[in-house]
Amino acid sequence: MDFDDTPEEAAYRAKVRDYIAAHRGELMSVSEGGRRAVDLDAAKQHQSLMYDGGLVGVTWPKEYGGQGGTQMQQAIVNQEVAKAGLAGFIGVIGLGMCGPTVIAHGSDDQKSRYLGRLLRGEDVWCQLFSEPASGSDLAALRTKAVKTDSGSWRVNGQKVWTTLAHVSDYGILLARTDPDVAKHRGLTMFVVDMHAPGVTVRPLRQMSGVAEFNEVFFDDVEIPDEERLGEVGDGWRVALTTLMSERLSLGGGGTDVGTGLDAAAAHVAKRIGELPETRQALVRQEFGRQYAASLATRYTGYRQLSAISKGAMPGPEASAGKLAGTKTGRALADLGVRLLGDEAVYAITAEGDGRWQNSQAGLPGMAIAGGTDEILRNVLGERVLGLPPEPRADKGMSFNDSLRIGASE
Amino acid sequence: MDFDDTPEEAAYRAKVRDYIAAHRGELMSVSEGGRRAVDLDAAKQHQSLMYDGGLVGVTWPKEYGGQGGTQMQQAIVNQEVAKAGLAGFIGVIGLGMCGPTVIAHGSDDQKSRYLGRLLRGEDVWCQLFSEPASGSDLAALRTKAVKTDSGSWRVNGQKVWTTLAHVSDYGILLARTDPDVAKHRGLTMFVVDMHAPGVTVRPLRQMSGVAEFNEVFFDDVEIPDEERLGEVGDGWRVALTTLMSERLSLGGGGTDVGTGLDAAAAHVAKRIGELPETRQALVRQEFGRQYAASLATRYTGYRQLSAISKGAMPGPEASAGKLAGTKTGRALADLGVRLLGDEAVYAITAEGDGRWQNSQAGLPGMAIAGGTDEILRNVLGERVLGLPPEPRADKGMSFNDSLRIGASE
Amino acid sequence: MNFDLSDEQRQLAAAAADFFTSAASPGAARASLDTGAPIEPGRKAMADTGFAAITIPESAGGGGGSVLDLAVVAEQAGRVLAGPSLVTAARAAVLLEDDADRLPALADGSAAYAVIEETGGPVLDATTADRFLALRDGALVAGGGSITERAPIDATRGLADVTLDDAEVVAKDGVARWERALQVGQVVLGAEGLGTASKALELGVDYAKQRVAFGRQIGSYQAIKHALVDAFVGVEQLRSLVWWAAWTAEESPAELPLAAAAVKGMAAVVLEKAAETLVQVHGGIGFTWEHDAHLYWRRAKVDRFLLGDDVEAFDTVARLAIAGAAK
Amino acid sequence: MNFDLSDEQRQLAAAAADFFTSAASPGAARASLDTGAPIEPGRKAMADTGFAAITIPESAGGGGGSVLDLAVVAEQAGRVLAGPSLVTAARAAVLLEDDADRLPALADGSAAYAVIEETGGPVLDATTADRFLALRDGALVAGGGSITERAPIDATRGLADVTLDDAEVVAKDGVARWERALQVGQVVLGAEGLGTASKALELGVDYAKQRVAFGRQIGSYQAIKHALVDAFVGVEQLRSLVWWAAWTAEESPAELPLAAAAVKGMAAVVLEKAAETLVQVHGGIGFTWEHDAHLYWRRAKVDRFLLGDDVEAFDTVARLAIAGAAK
Repeated sequence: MDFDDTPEEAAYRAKVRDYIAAHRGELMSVSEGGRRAVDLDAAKQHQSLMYDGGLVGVTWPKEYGGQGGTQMQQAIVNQEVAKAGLAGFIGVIGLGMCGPTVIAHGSDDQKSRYLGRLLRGEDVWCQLFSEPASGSDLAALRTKAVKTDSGSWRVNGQKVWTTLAHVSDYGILLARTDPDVAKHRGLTMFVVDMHAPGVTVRPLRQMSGVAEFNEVFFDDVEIPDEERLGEVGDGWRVALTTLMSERLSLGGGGTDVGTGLDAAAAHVAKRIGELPETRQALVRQEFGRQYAASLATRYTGYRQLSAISKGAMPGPEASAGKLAGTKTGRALADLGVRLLGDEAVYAITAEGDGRWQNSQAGLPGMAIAGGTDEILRNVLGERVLGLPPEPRADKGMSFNDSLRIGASE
Repeated sequence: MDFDDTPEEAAYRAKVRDYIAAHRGELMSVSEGGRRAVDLDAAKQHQSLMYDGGLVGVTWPKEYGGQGGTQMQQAIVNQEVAKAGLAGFIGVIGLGMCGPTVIAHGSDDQKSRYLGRLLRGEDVWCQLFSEPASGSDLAALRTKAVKTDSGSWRVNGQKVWTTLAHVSDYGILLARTDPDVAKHRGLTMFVVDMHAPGVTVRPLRQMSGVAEFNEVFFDDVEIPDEERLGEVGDGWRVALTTLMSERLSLGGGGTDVGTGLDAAAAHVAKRIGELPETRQALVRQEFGRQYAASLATRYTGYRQLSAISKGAMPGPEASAGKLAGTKTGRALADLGVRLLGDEAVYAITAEGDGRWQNSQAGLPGMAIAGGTDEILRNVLGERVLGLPPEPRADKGMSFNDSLRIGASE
Repeated sequence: MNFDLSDEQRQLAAAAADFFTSAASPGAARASLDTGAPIEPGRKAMADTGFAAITIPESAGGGGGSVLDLAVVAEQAGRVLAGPSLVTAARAAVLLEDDADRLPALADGSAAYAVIEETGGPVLDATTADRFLALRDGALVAGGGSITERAPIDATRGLADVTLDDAEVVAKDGVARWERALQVGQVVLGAEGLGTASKALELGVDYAKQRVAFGRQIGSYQAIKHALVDAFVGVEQLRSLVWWAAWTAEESPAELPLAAAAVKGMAAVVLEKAAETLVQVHGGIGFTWEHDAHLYWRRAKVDRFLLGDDVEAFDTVARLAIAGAAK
Repeated sequence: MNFDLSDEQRQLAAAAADFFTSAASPGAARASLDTGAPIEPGRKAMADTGFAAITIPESAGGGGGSVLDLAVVAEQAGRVLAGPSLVTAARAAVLLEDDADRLPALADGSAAYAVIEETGGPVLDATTADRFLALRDGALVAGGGSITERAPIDATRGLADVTLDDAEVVAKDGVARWERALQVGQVVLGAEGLGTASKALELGVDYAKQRVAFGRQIGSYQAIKHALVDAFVGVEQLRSLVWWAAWTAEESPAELPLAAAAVKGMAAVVLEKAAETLVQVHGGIGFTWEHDAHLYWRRAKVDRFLLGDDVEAFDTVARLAIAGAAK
């Protein structure tokens, strides 16, 4: 057991580090990338420069412009990018989800038109799956694609929680092409031009006040049949590729949820002295519990990384890390807010610090986005512990029939 | 709003108190009644004497030997019995559950033979419902009653968690008389003579080491058809009478679960000074939370009592009190154990006190007996909040068919 | 025993519900947060209806009612996130109880008071106040103040930093009254919290009956159902405690300090749980600005720190219970 | 990075599993509790297999292994509630590490040690010990002792009150070694707890797959499923912490104090949760003397207080983390 790189990993890490150091001045920092209104051109240039260094599409096959590297190399790149304080990629959704889906299911024509531009950051992509009426139950989505006489598809409906839609050039769109079969069977995947007539993007403000997501409306949007991804009716299987790629791109690794453990420790260290002795004991008790839990999450992530470095695929176990991380992240945010004392009822402290309040307002979303806590517990219970699934009331029902459930309310 | 008796209640209470005071020397105290091996004759005499004072069967109709009184009068009797430190009745199950079932569903012959002796404590009764394979799902019970050529019933099977079975003369027995119809429809209720050949009672030791319950085995036990309670196949409806009576006999009222709030406060007051200041703060924080929660449970019980005194029937809301009471009872037991310091790892302290350890070992059972926490939450969710029920996998299935579920495991 | 509201109190609750549902709403709370729109229903309407003056004697122009009467109204105010808080009204009524000049002005709304905490810090309803009450060296004082507004988490609470100017002495020995005012305030805060939690629970239950996932209404899933039940149990527990504590204010004052602390702590915990459950049950939609869920959540996150926090309240409960047991 | 057990460690775990499942069991734990039967596998078998001497250098007759090696074995011991504890073996091995006479006797099992806590109180494995180690005025001492047996909650822990007789000084300045021995002991205690919790979880999962209620296996209900998942998440979190903490003992000693405290606290919490879930999932049957569930529950209720309690451990974690951050 050790926490060191193998010689190969160390050599790769050195190469990555050197490239970043050599181009540090031209690359975008995390604070620039974190601004609400990102400079789109700068973000694209940042990704392009990283691509030139072989730091984008690390695990993608070489034939599509990738590096043909390992998951561990990708993890090393992620670590070095974080260490250097570099911004993430504007192509994050494209690289992690859309691209791999095009590689697995796209036509040769689609691959050649899209993948290179996607890697170099020339096009930004988004993923159009979730809908207002289908969150956890993704396959219940209602956006319709109807085949026209000319052979193209006409799309109507609404998507929601779409990251980056407001700056995207393309999206992968899951739509219902047959409502008369069971809900999983009537879906088809498309590549949609986000600049096409009838596509409207509206930023979606969250409870924290920030708009990280968008709603996307489709009004008679025309998609050529050549932009279909996979067969008609095969959309659910195609979507599973996307979701599996998402899990790979997240990949575990024990990163902190929320404001981060070190920031929390620094905050406690700074503030605890202001409290009476007895109150300090209460703070230490809570902080000690969360600190231990955070370490446990971190080292559980390292176990996953080690497994990945031996060639394992990240499995549903990774959900355990999200569950545990969300829980401690929330508890640390709460502790952080409480330590503000009188300032805890304002959104920003007198010193201008709103990190803990923002974290408090943002973390309930962590227990919802990317699989609610409840869904993750089902997944772990059924796929890891082997417990029997819930009975499905809509089993064997056509999508149209299933719409009647609950309609009597 | 007030916490005082009405003039009528006060007069009744005075009468009860006077009778208890006048006979205090002849009545059994709670410590005598609480011994593991109860003196059965003394317990029966205690009940008989209380009956003579009109303090047994308070709400039972006069025609069956009861007092024709109100639920509030019953609550007053309960309070005065507790205040005087008197033992409960050996006939507790008979009075609370079996008797009301005989009143509602018994023949005239059964009523005249059983009810008077039951009230006076001459016969002890038990309730034979739960089985090893049917706990929460009571209607799934397997004990069989088969009609013989002579018209009587032959019973085979096993019951479990039977309070007082080892000293009982009679029991009400729920058995399956038709396995080919849906599980709720094939049940029939009987009065069984606990001294009949083929009835075997075995004490059931709990994790605390104490045996409060019994297992009861039926091997070809013969029951005359005259001892049927209600119609053949109507046992589920009869059982619901019993369970409703149980709820009435528990009746809420805000009594503490576990060792009791005052005992907990006294224990904390005695021990807390031994701890360092910072540790005292942690104890106070936990104790304060549980103390407030216990008061809330107590006053929620008073709200229910007030409703009962106005003629309301205790509804499923009473389950909220059990849920909350069990939770704080457990937390207070845990606090009690922790305050023992070094002694907390032994079953009895050097001073000979094992209350907190016993409470710790007994309270997990509170979250299971009389409806698990999970079942109570379902009941509250569905019957009070009006949330939709779980889908039932065995809906419309015959009992025999439903036995196959899970059998493939 | 009759531990229940009277018919008059039920009528009062109904009247309060009518008023508050028409005069305030989560939508108004959102607008306050978003654009700085005035808090609804606002001081004037609260004074005009007489709800803010329930506990002021009739001789001074008030309602001559009990703390329990006020609690019943406060619950209705809490359901729609109304402001300013009846907590402020209740505290000021105690603090000015023998002040023949100031009390009528409080009752008719011509003076808009807020109360500065003994330990300083944010002042509840400061943004709508023009007079402030404070404890200075054991004396109760009143005066004007300078307000520093700050970015709110929940705008309906009208919190701001306040510096007291030109204070006059209202009562030389004000400590006992100050304590009682704080305790009555904690009870009324608990009553508002009861209303907020209770409404949050109802919204969660309603959604769980409508929303379908995997072919079933989500309220049929135990994860959702049991979370809502736990919130329900908390709300009912809190209701009992609020009624009892409000009752002690006039009928059993020796119990008020413990009862008020118990309500303060329990309300913080129950409301926070109910609001978090509301957000979680709604999934993604509950996490949007346009949905009301976060407004209940904001109220919960702020209220827990008002008039002392839950940790302090439970410490007080324990200290008093231990002192009682040691006797 | 290779944060995983080695092949040798996996083989060691398999060998330990073979031994412990044949030499100990919850049934033996029940018999100890019920009739005072000897704790299984007992000192002799633990010494004969060499498992108790893993961390003693080969030169003194031990296995020359690491704390992580011992942790891997301790997990298997914990699964079947074996006794005496490897915690005692691990602590004694550190305390006697440079004692040329006593260490070989510890290794071959000819001396049966237990460790008296600095603050006094119940001594782990005292009922099977004939020699005791203690810290007296900063010196490490060894000697015989008088044992007072007491009614156990979990008989396998061999707890008793001990008065030290005839103590000889082993090391004059024993404080640093004492601390390290305690920390190593906490790690091994956590490893045993990991095994116990992990087995409790498996028993709960197995039952949830078999037991049918209302026409469905109870493991299909979210209330049961999610409780088991939470126990599973806890077990996996604890496993990572145990491995890391054990690794620090030799590879990163500066991190050991924090890591050991984190394991101690986390093991207490995770094991208690897993054992309570085991009882609750089983319903009535889990609450009977004959079922194994309560034996896991008893271990959990006792272990949380050994080598300091969870509250003390988390306080230590916080103090060390705050000190680290303040640098």
